[in-house]
Amino acid sequence: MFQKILIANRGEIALRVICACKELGIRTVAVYSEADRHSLHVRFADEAICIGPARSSRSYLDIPSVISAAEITNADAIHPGYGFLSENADFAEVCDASGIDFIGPTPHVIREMGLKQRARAAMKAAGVPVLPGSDGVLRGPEEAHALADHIGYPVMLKAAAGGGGRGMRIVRDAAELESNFAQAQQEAQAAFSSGDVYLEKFIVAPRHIEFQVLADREGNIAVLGERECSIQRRHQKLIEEAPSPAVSDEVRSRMTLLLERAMRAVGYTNAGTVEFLMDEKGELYFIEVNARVQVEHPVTEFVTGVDIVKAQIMIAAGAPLSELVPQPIRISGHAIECRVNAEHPETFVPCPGRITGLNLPGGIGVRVDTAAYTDSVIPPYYDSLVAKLIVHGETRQEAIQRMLRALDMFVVEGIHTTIPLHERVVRHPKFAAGELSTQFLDALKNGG
Amino acid sequence: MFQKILIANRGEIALRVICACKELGIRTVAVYSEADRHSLHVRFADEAICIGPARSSRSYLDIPSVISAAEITNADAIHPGYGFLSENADFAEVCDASGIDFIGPTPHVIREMGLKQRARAAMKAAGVPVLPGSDGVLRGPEEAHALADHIGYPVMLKAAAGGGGRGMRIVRDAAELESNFAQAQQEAQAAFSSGDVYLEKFIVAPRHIEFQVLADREGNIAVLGERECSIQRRHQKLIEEAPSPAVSDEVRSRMTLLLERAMRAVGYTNAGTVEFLMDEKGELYFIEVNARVQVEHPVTEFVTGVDIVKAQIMIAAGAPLSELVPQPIRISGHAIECRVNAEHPETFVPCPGRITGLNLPGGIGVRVDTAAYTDSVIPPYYDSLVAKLIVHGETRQEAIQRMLRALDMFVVEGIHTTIPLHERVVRHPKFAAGELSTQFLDALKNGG
Amino acid sequence: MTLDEIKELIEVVQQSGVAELEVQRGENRVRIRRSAAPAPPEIVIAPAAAPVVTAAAPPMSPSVLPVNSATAPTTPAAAAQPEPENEADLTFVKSPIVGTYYDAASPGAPPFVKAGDHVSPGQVLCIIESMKLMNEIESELSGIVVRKLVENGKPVEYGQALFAIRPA
Amino acid sequence: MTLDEIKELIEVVQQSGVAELEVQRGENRVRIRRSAAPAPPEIVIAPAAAPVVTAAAPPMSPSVLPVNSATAPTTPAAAAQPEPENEADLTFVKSPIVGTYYDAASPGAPPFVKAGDHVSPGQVLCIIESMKLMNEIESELSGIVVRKLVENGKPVEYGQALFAIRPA
Repeated sequence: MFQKILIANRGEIALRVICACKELGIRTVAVYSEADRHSLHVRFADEAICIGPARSSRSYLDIPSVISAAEITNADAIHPGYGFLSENADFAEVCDASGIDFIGPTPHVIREMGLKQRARAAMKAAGVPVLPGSDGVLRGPEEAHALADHIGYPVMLKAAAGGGGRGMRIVRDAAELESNFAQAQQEAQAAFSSGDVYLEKFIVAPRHIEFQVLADREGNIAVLGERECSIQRRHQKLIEEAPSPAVSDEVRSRMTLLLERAMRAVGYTNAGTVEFLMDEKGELYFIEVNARVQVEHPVTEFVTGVDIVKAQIMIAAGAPLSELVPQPIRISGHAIECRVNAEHPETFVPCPGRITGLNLPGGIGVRVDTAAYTDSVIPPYYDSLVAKLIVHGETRQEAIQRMLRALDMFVVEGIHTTIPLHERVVRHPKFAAGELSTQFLDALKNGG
Repeated sequence: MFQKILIANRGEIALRVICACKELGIRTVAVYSEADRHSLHVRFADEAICIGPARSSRSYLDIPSVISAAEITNADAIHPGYGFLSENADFAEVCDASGIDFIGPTPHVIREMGLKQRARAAMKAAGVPVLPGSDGVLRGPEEAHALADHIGYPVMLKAAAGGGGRGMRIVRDAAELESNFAQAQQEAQAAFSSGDVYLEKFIVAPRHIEFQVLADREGNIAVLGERECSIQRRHQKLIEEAPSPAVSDEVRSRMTLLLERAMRAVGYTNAGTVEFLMDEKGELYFIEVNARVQVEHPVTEFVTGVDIVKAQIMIAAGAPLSELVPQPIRISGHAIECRVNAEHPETFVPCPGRITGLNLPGGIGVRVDTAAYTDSVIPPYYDSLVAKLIVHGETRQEAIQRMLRALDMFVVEGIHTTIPLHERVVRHPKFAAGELSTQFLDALKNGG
Repeated sequence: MTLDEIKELIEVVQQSGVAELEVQRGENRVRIRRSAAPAPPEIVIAPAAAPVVTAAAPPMSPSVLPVNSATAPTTPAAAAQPEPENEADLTFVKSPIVGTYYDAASPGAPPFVKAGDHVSPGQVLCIIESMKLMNEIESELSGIVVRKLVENGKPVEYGQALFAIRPA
Repeated sequence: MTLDEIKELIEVVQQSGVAELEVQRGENRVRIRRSAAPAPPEIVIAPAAAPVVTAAAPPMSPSVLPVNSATAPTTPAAAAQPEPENEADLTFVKSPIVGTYYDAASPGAPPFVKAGDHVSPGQVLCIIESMKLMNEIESELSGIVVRKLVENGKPVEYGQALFAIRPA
């Protein structure tokens, strides 16, 4: 078992890992930038090392600083959290080279999953449904034309090395194809220094469904059910829930079998999430694998009772899955998460600053993951997440009622937050009816 | 269903009821004394009425003020919480007379359960094991002598109308009996204006085990398993858990059947708790019924998934139990509660004052019920409860580890709290081993 | 520098008993000098005169915390808030109980007192009904009724200001 | 400068009994007047320099929050705290990276600099090893080394003070 773990992250996820370590009796090392000197992860870790200035490229993303911090504190493992270095295969390699256990998949798997086309091919090979599209990089506009005609419009052009919306272009008909192809290539080149683009069927109003996977080093795979994360703004998830109102037990068990086979085939280890789009007919299409713990992992923890972060650590330490998850996995009740961001609820303009007053909701069925406290400061340098508010109810309806009362009792003074937006969404009849899609928020904005 | 509920209480339990009402879509009225003007229950209720000065005899205990507040706000029901007027049969009667639903048992049942001997007789009649002792009030020292010889020493003398330790005397042998009898009578007279005393077998180091009951108005009874509350100081519970390490499934199901019969026999309705002592041999002996919601109800909510306060409201509104609790009731995982009081952890001297800094623990498996916030004041007029910290784990061991990390991350500045004591107890090998008794704390103090 | 920060600074000065505190933050500068004489108590008391339906005294930081819209007073609470102007020389008669306010002995009867009336100790000012009991509220001082603060038939809470009287 | 810091300053004034305390930090300036005996205001500035293993700057309110005993520095952090006396005229050379501090080119070799030495710009003061790389840290100014703040072979964090130099 590990003696000391360094947490290469900040904010609520750093605290989340500290909690898991404390419960496992493992000492912790926090790293922090000069902007985070007064952060709770610094306060509650056993040791804390300043690794650089506020700018993350020179602190949380600076591999030598993080590794040095691990070396001078004799940490024997590093938990990367999400974001920052969590899906950086090079970092995972340096950890190995430095004799430090990286808590996550192998560098090879991280790299493979990072290349969208490789991941897609691997899933397809294992029989996991993927979006109809080009098998790999397009050779040129002609190939795109032929393929689009075959699949049927609309189609989407995507950067092979990309993510986060950059290098993506929707093509509604053949006339638009040529120009969009050129633009997509340019954007891709600019953003990822690779002009490679591929083509996929475009689903107008899809649901976002993802499956949580845990895999040990003996090739045992557990699928902890799905999450629905359809409430998004520009590919940023705002509200997540488990189970999905759109996934039947039958679909869940079918996908579980498929994903067990697929993840074993790619040699996956530790925690990961397989993301899908669901079309109007309820068909699921693979989009990507996130080779790390997800922001929204708590909703799965709430309905399965499995501590995913503890499991990550135990798996990295060599524990078999059988000791970490019950078999069969039971999904009980319903969980919903709202990501409370320091943003204006209408304009989404980030609103960093000092929290002058704070009341966190509590009581039955409520979980809050946050690094905020009265007088804490949300710095402008990092993401704007203030807190994750997660609720559990025996039914989806109870979970919704509980979320509404928790949002009502969640007071943050001094900065704007997205709480009013969350209230608006969760109170919406379409949300109550489970009629979700990634277009939900736009429809809401347009008074839908 | 009720339109508006007045909460005749303060602090965390008032907030607890507000949460339940919000989730049920019922409007709330808070009542408060001048000392509680800045309390969260005032902030989060839909309406709030000042009913008197700080002294509870002139505010929270003043029946006319509470009833008037209900009348001027047109509340159609009153939830009494625990303490204050919660077990006051007269108050329940005035509510009825005023056409306001009292959320609790009938005045008759409250009165019966309040008379220890009546309650004892009722339980005995239903076949529930009771402590060997006098069937009712002792006629004099002679009867006491005969009975004590028959039962065997040590025995305890108790005030018939009493509670909370006053009028209680332990008698170790016949020589001590006479004098103690006289003293017990005097204390009883002074404390409860009735010198009636009775006699019971005295168990030196008992466990405190209690069973949570819900009963609807059709006579349906549900027993939601037990709680162990053996960690006490002078009859004040400090740490509670569910299930009890000392109660087997077999004992639990046997007691469940007995209590269903007994509570039906006494015509019990709404929520209640039946308290027992367990001797060294594991035998359970009835001590009393608490005809209200308990401070420690959250541990039962955590392991059964039943919202006890919501159930109280629904039952009072006429809902059948079948709609409120699953059948059969499943006990899953383990829950522990620590009562964080504003007291010096060594001397137990109350320490009211302003909370200058506060960090509530959160994250997986942690629930906090509190009315505290940064800059809030714990007034000297009421009980010293600051917060209830409740954790849930898949196993008792995980719950213990989780409680320790939560206590570690629970920061209260400006006042002393019992957090260090809780850490000491929960970290103790005997606690981990489940070797508990009401003498645990004294043994700890004496370096045990 | 927010109003709250300044308020807190003032509090700090008062509690600590320092003679003077000056704080400069870039552009902003605050200077607090402590005088022997305490601020007029009425200003402190004013917020205390809470409307029947209050939550007007929120936690965390009274001035900043958004007041839940659901807590809008159901009585003319604003009216119950004495205007600061002529605070100093006014005495407020407060309700000793929770109940319903009546300014006359019976419906249609003339009110016990009107604004401008002179009242003397022991004189009945109004009736507050609590649990079907009519409680007569008497004046404890001699003076002029400057303002009646509650409408006839409206609910009042404990400590709510009923009359503003200028002692005379 | 936060309210907590100001409160702290006032406490300091109270306890020390200084007549007046004025602290300037860049844009920010605090002045506290009272009336009693003297004590050095530098006390307040000291906490600025952080030890390698910190959490010495806790949240909520730096002055009150109990420092987790587990967070005891693993390096002689205390030593890294410059003595208040001759603060004002000293310049601190800080570590630009995280790593291990060496005050000589090789084990047994004489140290690059000793207390009392005069150093000039570009002169090597020490080596910090990070990921097997030896990074020479050079002086940026000309002056006298007043104090060496880290022991040979000890870990240092980013921004940690290594040398106290009096410009000359």
